Amino acid sequence: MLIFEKHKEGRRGFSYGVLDVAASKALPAKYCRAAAACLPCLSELDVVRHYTNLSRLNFSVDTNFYPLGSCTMKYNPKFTEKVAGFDGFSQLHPLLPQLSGGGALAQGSLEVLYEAEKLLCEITGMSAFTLQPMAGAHGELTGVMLIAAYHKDKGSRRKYIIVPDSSHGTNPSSATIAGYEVKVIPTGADGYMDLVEYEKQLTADVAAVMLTCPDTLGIFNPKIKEITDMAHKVGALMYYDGANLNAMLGKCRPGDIGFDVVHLNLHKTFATPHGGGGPGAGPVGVSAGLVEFLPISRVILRGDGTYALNYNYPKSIGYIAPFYGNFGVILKAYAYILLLGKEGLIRAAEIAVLNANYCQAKLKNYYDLAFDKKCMHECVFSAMRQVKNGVHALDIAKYLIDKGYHPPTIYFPLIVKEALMIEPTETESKETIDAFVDTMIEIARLAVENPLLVKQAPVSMPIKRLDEVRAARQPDLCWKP
Amino acid sequence: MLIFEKHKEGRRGFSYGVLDVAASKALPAKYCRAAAACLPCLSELDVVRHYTNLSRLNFSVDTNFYPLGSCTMKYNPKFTEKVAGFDGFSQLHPLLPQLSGGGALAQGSLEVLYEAEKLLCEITGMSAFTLQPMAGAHGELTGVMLIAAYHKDKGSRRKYIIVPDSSHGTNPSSATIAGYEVKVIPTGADGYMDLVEYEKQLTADVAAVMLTCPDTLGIFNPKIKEITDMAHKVGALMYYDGANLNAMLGKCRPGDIGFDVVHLNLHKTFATPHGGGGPGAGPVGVSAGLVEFLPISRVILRGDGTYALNYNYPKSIGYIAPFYGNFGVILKAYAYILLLGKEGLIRAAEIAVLNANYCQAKLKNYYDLAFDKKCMHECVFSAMRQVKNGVHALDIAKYLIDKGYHPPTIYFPLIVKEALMIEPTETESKETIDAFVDTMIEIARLAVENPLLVKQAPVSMPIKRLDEVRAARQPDLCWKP
Amino acid sequence: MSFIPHTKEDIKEMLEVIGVKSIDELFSDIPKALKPQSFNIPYGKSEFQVTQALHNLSLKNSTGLVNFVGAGFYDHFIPASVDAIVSRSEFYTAYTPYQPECSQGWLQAIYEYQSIICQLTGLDVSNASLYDGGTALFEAMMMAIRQTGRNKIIIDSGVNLIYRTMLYTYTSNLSVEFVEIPVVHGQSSRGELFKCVDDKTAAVILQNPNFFGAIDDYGDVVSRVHKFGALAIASVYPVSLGMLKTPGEMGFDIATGEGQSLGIPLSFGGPYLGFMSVRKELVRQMPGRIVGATVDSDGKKGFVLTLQTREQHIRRQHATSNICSNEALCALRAAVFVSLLGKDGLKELAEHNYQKAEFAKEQLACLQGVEVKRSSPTFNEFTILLPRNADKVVQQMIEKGFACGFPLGRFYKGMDNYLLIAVTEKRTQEEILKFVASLKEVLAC
Amino acid sequence: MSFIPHTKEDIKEMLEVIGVKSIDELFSDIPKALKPQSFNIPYGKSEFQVTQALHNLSLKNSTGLVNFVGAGFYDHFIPASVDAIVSRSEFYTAYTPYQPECSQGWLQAIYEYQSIICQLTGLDVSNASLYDGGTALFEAMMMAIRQTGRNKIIIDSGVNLIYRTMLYTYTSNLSVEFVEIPVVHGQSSRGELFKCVDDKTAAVILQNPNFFGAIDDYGDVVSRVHKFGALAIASVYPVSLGMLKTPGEMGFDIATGEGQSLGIPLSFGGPYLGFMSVRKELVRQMPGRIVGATVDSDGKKGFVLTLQTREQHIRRQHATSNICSNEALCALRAAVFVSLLGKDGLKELAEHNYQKAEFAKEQLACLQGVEVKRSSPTFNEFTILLPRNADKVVQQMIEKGFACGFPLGRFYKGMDNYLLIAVTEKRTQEEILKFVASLKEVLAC
Ligand SMILES: Cc1ncc(COP(=O)(O)O)c(C=O)c1O
Ligand SMILES: Cc1ncc(COP(=O)(O)O)c(C=O)c1O
Repeated sequence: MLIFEKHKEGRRGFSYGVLDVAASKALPAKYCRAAAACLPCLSELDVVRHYTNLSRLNFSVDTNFYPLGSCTMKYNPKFTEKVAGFDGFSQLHPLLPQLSGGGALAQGSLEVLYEAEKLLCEITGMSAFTLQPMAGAHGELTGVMLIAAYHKDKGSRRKYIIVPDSSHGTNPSSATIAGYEVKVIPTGADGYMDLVEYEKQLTADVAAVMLTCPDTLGIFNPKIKEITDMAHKVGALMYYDGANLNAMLGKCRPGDIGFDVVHLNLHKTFATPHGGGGPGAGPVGVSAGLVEFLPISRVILRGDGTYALNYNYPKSIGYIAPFYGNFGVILKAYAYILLLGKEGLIRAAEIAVLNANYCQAKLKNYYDLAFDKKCMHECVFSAMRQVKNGVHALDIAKYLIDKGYHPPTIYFPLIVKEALMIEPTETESKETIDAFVDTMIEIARLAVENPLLVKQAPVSMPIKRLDEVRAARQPDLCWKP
Repeated sequence: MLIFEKHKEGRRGFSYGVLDVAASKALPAKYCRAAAACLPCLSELDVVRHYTNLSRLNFSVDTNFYPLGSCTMKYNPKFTEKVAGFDGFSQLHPLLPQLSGGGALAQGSLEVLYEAEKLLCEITGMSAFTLQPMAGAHGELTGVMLIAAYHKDKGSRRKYIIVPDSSHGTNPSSATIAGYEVKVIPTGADGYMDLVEYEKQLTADVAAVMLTCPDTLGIFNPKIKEITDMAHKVGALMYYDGANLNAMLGKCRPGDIGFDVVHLNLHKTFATPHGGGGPGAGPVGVSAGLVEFLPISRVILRGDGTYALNYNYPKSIGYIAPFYGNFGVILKAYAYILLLGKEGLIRAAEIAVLNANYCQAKLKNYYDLAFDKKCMHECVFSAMRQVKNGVHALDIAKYLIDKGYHPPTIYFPLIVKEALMIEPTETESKETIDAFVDTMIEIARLAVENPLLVKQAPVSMPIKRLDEVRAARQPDLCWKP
Repeated sequence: MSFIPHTKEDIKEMLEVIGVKSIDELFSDIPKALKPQSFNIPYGKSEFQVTQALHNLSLKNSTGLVNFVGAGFYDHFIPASVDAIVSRSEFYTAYTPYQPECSQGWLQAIYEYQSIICQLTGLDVSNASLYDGGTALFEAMMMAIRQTGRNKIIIDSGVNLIYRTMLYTYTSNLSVEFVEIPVVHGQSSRGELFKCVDDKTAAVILQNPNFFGAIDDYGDVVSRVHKFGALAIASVYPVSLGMLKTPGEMGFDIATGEGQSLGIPLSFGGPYLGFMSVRKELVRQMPGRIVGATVDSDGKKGFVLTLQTREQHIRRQHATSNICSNEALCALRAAVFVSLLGKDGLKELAEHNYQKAEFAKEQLACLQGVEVKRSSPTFNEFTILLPRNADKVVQQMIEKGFACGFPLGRFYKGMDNYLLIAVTEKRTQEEILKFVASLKEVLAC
Repeated sequence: MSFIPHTKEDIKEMLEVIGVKSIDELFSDIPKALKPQSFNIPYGKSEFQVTQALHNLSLKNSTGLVNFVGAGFYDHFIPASVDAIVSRSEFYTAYTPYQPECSQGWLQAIYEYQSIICQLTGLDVSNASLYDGGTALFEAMMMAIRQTGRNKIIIDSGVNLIYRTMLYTYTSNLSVEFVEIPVVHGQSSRGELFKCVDDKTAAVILQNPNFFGAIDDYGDVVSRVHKFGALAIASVYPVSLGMLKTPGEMGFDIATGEGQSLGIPLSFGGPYLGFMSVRKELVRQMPGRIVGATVDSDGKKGFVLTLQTREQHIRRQHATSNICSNEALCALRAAVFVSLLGKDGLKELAEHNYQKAEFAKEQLACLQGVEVKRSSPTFNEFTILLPRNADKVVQQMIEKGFACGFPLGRFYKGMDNYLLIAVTEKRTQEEILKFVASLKEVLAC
């Protein structure tokens, strides 16, 4: 039942009490809305009960194993929520440090930003970071704009950005929105980007090459350095999509490989909660040559040990966010990095990779591997074998729901037919993975012995499969009075 | 699955990090436990997931209508949780104000205690309160001890305490534990305490009469003043069990009736959460003649406007709690009273009584009323009519669970056969009560048409009815390695 | 401290299953030459140590000032129940509801959020959220450009300069022609505006209340804009919509704005909430996720992500936007906040903001040398002209415990003596009077 | 602000159904004469006003001091996940799990709590919680009196005086004979003790570590007590059981204690957690609720409240105790806290407490005129003898930012110069050294 359908005229869930100033004349009617918005009127209890019960209809990391590939659904430490809730952080107005004499009012938050940037530089091997991008895709857009600014500054006019066909949709999309045309490189039979085609496409008018490393197949390309050098040879820049950085912590740094621009997803690698779709944070790191183009403001440490906002970067691309990024998210990631520390970050990468390979090893006899290779933080299977019996990746996903598992990412990457992309993350125990694997094996068996059972799933949820076609054909996108 | 069964040797959910002082020699073995306690070893995620999923197996006020009679399961405002969590309150060591010069360290909390006591005095019409009792029953014990101290001080030796047969079990139990013998007065056919029998039992060696008002049948006894006067005539004191005060807020004060000792349940009337069984708070108020016997310490306001702990009450019964009571609970109740204010408290009583009478009116044709009278905050039915078809109060309760309702209190008060005690509270809407009533009516119908269906309930829960006999006959009270 | 459950035995068994000797072997695809040249991260700490350290840092921020700074981001009260709901694990540790059957709670909540945004703005459809008010405005502008096939954007200089700057940044590599309309007496100059609108115009962008706090009725502008087949885009402040004429009522095609004022903490600039609602004709141009209602195989009502063919994960370089993760949890905050207030509560909130600002105006108007700008009505923010440079005044007021407003000189040439003052429902009469008194003292010396 | 959903129409309709004209009519059973003689409660306030006011009050408490005060109530770190779990609505807004089918989460959690208490104390059965350590000790004493039919209680003066005072209060109207055993060199005097134990003795009550922080092995006492058919009761500090010999190992019949140290905030004295565990022979004498495992009609394992025939709601005046509401949510805190630490974490916690206290001892021993009492080993608390009245020293130390300990003179005659110092895992080396340095300064002048 919609909260609007629980509305009762005259009910109040919250009151601001009596106005403590003498009321002046009302605003002229011509400026006022004709009718009040039709908003639901409920008691506080009924609002709390409504949303509490809604929450109980969701799977989540705290309640279910959530091996959603490419999303790194690791445990979100509770203490980071507490830290982000400290009044000193949560109640600070972002404009305070921009007031003359206001710098002193935000030293704590400015220090967080400054120190977080330093840590991310060291983790990735980049020269500087902007923490402003509010998600990975926003980081991509920012990164591509930096690339454009770089080339413009060099006076070179380039119109293409290269992405492999395995790339995440945001990559080509971000490239386009920043004003570039996209060249797509196919993936070879060996699971790596086709180097012949790559060389062919890598013309002098290519501005940058966007890669995910390890790529979206969960594979680390041993030729990554060659690929990078080739691009640099034609004056193109290398963009690193850091969505999969979890596998690389302390193992390999994009900066050392030669990437020029890097975005991170703090809500993946650094354990900030995904919040049902966001907020995230997508800081962008750059190599020395691109630092001068970073968005303003930037946080600097002054000689007297105080922190300040600096706007004086004539070549900066300008503002990409209203302020300093999703501070609350950055703060949680910063706390997480401090807690884990060097050894903890390295261990996270190692165990994430161990879990994924273990999963892959245990399932490879039952499902077709997209490419039979050692994987990094995630493994990608294809349900083609099951499709022979009419059981699709989607069916497998739905059956997993009945068993209390959030399904893996399905149908991505697009180059893998019937893809099942499994990312266990390092915070899940062997027991959890074993139980999940057993369920997957049971499904493989059922696909042969009783496919209908799988295709009927889910049967244990409040609702069965939904009619998505109808949703798109006859859009019902909001409640109407 | 028990958390112990999720144990994995060597796993860590929490670490204190490296010891930052030089370790001295270990404690001699003779003082040390031979083997470490067999405690479960899990990761933080697995502990969080375990308890989060356990929580999802409970009904609660935030998720279900919870008309548990005599428990006043009203909405627990969220802001009181926030207030109790303020560091200044939650991290204060109770001994600080007892250090010389420490009084200044706890002025905020002492003010809360002082002001809360003043408010409770005004709400009940009593002269003073001790906030120390940690629940209602603890308040009863404290109250009866005060009564004993009073009589001892007067040099009168009395050995009996009178309770009606409708009283809550804690009343006679508290009386006994305080060293008294209990006389029980039957309830008359009219639903009121049998006054003839009362007069007979009200001998000169009766120390006190313990009453709940409105009583556990949800009925206000119009003769309450006469009853009180009769007791006073023989020198007995009147004890008011305030569990049902919610109906009386601003409508009638025990102090004005002539009660000498009163306990309140802050977790009922003043909306502090029941926490799955506690903690609660059971402050005890007394009339002028008993103030000098109250437990120490007491909070006083000094001439200079500061608050202090005073221990100098020679006739005090002493310590009944280690400190000042369940401060965190008292604080929430204080916040609640400030928020509602005079008009809000009165309104709470009015609507609580309205909801109960509405419920009673709508159901009286389908279930036998224990006593057909106007009720106060709760109404008591008997399932005897349904028992004719083999459907007991217990069965009705279980069927309600299937429909998403927490059952009413059943089989209490003991004097009502197959009792169903319904207390909706004022925070539940008419819609909620209507839906509940419809379900109750449906059950009444099913009891006739299809009793088996009711007797099989619940069927929608993770478990069916449990074997309580086996639980008591073959006690399995803790996990064993 | 790390959050890894693996014991030595676990690792040993798993390596055996995989068929490698060591964890290092799993990383053998990484060429030696690419091993990190450095990784100087401090060693791990305990939860207590980190919590303590960051608590101390938080104390280095001063949130004790009585706040009159707004400029598009406001100090509103957040009911405790809003925090209670968003801290439900099943909300904040879930991700995008790609799998509807195990995400109905989220999907319904977003559907309700979308409905609330539509109700507030008076438009037909809303998406599931965007990053913030600035990026939302950028997306709206791009929609207009795609929809009209034109590239001239007319933007009022009453639009928050932060947002205008963002638009310029995002389009620096695109061919978009901007025309800025001056603000006269705090309002958008109709003369200028009407001169510029033509059949090359993709959209006109206006803000209400504008950056100076001035309320306007843009109905006339919108009809003029529509005459030329261009779109009208409004950037609005949601709390003000408890009182003010809606974008829908004025005929706007697209409304966007910053949702921070709807139960989201200031949190030093983020996470915030970009919202967008449009006329239904534009829905297939809309960026971001959208939740729709449908039925399951038993005909039972349910919710799903829909119209996904607009999105990057399907359309890739042809998508309407590159957005993937959005600000769902902030959208939930807004939904809970508005549901809690309800129709009357939101009205009351707007009323309190309006009245307290009016009260502050009156008080300030009595101050020697202070001129309160009243050429047009305002909502909860307004500008005053000081006898001297506002920067210094702000500085002196900080010492007196007040963040007394935003000095307009920072954004607008020649306005060094102007101060932008916001008064929300949190400001008590006592605070306002103290504020005025302190300002008087400051100006006196 | 009130939380009432009723509209005027609701009330009108409901009154009609009930068949009365007004709400007042519903209260007509209350005689006019009994209407309140006064009800002067301030008018209601908004959530913002109350929250603000109480936040300001909270700032009037100083929690900034570095804390070395224990005396039975300790400043331990509470992991954030403990707070997260107990703030789950389904836990804290539920009540006693009388209806097992819709309370399995609570019932299992309590069963796990009971199991944890048994593991910590080395005894067979635990109840679901009591109010606090003092009332738990009183209940234990009453158990012994019922069980033995005797009324002589021998209690060591090393038992927290707060608890002894509580026992005396509770029994003032009962005929219980108390004998106090003096503490010699910080430990219970065996000579005295053995002299007093006889066949009239119901129980001997001891505390470990005792109030002075001294650790003892009471094995000898217990066997002596048992010779006379009396019960041995231990009051213990759960964190210390990560290291110390358990009541079970020493042969005690009943263990009780204050569970505050297991993840429960100091919160100015409550709510806390009274725990109790006993030998299985005593289970039917045990007070309070008990959860047991059983099976449902399908043979599936589940949990219920059991052995309720001990309890007041059934046995009334014959019940083993009058307790009804207990401290379930605090018990849940303890269960989550201990589960999170696990076997090794609890050991580590105990170890850190022990070592830091030992470190502090060594540092203090170097101070001119300070004598550290070392006659017996201690856990995380110990006594020092100062050259002058401890009260004044405490006062001066407060000015230096330290709550430096509890002056024993307050509880024990002739100990005016003694200070009881607690050092938990939260105290850093730096804090300890600063503390010692400050004490040095204070003693110097
Ligand atoms: C490989 C890859 N790149 C980019 C993104 C976009 O990141 P965000 O959702 O934070 O915008 C994702 C998110 O799933 C991703 O998996
Ligand atoms: C009438 C009555 N008296 C006393 C009590 C005991 O109160 P508590 O559970 O707080 O000890 C109750 C609790 O249910 C009750 O209903």
